[in-house]
Amino acid sequence: MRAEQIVEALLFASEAPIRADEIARVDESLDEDVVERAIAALRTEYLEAERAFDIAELAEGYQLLTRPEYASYLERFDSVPKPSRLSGPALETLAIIAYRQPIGRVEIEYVRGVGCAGVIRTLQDRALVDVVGRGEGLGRPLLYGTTSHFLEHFGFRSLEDLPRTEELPVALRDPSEAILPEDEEGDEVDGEEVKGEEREPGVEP
Amino acid sequence: MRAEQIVEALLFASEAPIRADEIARVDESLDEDVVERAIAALRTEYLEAERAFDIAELAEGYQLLTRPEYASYLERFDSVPKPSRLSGPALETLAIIAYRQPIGRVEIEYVRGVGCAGVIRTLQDRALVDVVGRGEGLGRPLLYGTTSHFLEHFGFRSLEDLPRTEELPVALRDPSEAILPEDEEGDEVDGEEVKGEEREPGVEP
Amino acid sequence: MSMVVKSASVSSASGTPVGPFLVDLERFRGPMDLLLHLIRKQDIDIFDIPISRITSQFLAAIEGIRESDLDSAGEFLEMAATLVWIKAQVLLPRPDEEEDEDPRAELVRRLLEYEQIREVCGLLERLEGAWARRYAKGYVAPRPEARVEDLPLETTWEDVYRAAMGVEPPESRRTRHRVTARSVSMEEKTRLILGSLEGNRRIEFRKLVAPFREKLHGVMTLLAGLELSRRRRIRMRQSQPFHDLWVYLREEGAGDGVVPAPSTGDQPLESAEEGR
Repeated sequence: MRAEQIVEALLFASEAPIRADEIARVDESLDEDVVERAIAALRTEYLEAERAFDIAELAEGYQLLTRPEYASYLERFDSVPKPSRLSGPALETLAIIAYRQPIGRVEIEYVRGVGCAGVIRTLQDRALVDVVGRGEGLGRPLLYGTTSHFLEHFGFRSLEDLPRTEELPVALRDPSEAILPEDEEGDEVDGEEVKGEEREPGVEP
Repeated sequence: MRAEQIVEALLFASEAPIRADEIARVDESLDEDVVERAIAALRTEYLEAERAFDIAELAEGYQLLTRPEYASYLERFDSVPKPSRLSGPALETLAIIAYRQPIGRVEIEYVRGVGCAGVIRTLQDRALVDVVGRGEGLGRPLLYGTTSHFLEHFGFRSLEDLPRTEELPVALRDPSEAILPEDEEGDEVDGEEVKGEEREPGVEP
Repeated sequence: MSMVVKSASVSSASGTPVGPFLVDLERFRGPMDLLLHLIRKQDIDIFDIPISRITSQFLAAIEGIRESDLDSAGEFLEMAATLVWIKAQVLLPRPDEEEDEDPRAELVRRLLEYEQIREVCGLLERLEGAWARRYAKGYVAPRPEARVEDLPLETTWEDVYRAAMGVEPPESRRTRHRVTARSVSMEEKTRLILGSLEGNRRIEFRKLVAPFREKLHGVMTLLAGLELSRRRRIRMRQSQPFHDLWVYLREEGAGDGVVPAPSTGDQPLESAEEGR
């Protein structure tokens, strides 16, 4: 059994990206280097044989995916699962969390200007964000961050890959900078307690 | 786009076996014969290139599957223990149970401010906590405590070994302090639980 | 949410003509979005926002929020209150002991940040679209799933202890609830407005808010004012840009539009949007 074949079998059978070291653990003949070389060799083979799929590198792992040019054929097919896209408010909230993580709900709401509890829960249900800790302040608020599934969903290898436009203001680049003005904090927390029913405006139909 | 490539993409991405006539419907360039020939051609290619997968012909249609000789690697991959960690909420709940045992769910939820039923179940599955008795009050609530596996896992000889320092929050430090306050606070816990059900239609299907 | 779609320029009760500024609230994801739209659409220098004009336009745009939407509209109203507050700060003669920061600075910073987020959203949306075109293997032959409890647990006691440190004593939680209970009610502000109008024909909005330092009071007063004008108990009028917001008592049984226009040239709030 060649290393390429074992690696291919694993990539083929896996539903999510897998890391080279995970693959290496299935057989003594493998180590991370061997796996990386096998992946490079497979990529070349797929390219030369014009396979409809290739190996993508994402979320710190590897995954077999169809090449984009087949999407239109696949979308016509019932037994191919349809990808679901995020709504505008969900994207906005996700973007804030991605760039400012770890970040609490009150700060997210301050940036967006609207309540976000429901949207955050949606993002949690979709495993794109999760609670990553608790903040220091009053009530030790939950802090949110992105998951590895977030990386997969957008095709990033790591958070380093997040697009950074030159014009991003300092507040976006530096997560340590507090965005909540001191005196505002009380009011915000207050509002949060009261707003149990809060809904999200602007949800797209 | 060659017929082989379209067929391959569909077989790859489909969740279930598909029939040749179904495949033929996705493009005008295809008919059942063309699809059958493409499948035969792909099989030959896979065989010659020693791919780890093959096209199986099942009652319901065709499907890409790994070749049987790789099964042992796949099984090994599954059984390779992926180390798992407790989540933040599980850690917090475990800490509360460890320091305040025996303790009922309502008290734990009061301290944490959120519902804990699921987290407690996870800890029970992990054999870190278990039901150790029933409380006095209404409905004789289940009381939870840590297990001998808990001691083993964290390397304690007995519960006496749990560090009890001044820095420990009062809620955990002083077992004599009544955790549960008057009924109005009980309402808070209720409210939080209701909130947990709230859903946000912020995602497009 | 079912915010009523009403354009900013739909005529007021007194039949003010339709203005040039059509705003469909449902298009906006919130007050920041609306505000940014107003600024960008008019090519306004974000670092020198004509706060009076923008405030008028913003207030006009949210006129159409239905009373039943008051809850969800709170975000727009809070922004309105912020704008009114900033406007007041800009207008207020300030003791020139020290050059204070431009009252608009924080708003500008928020707007820029929000705009960047929107930009990033565009990028993310494109990436999401591109990756949605790549499909993973759709079927995996059923294989035995390892049970969670069979996986080795890597959690250490340090992890648990750190979590223990974060447990919040119920004591402080109790205090927190007491502190954060909403102390300003709309009824209170309703009474304040009506009470202040007893024996007065009109009163400046600013005077209603001035004794209270917290922003929440401003928000609630504005909310109460909007509610009262909906119930036709009062009228809120705003003058030309750089004038104040006035609250008038509506006489019982008085018809529409009979409140005498003050000689200062005040005009109904609804039409104070000619600044383009």
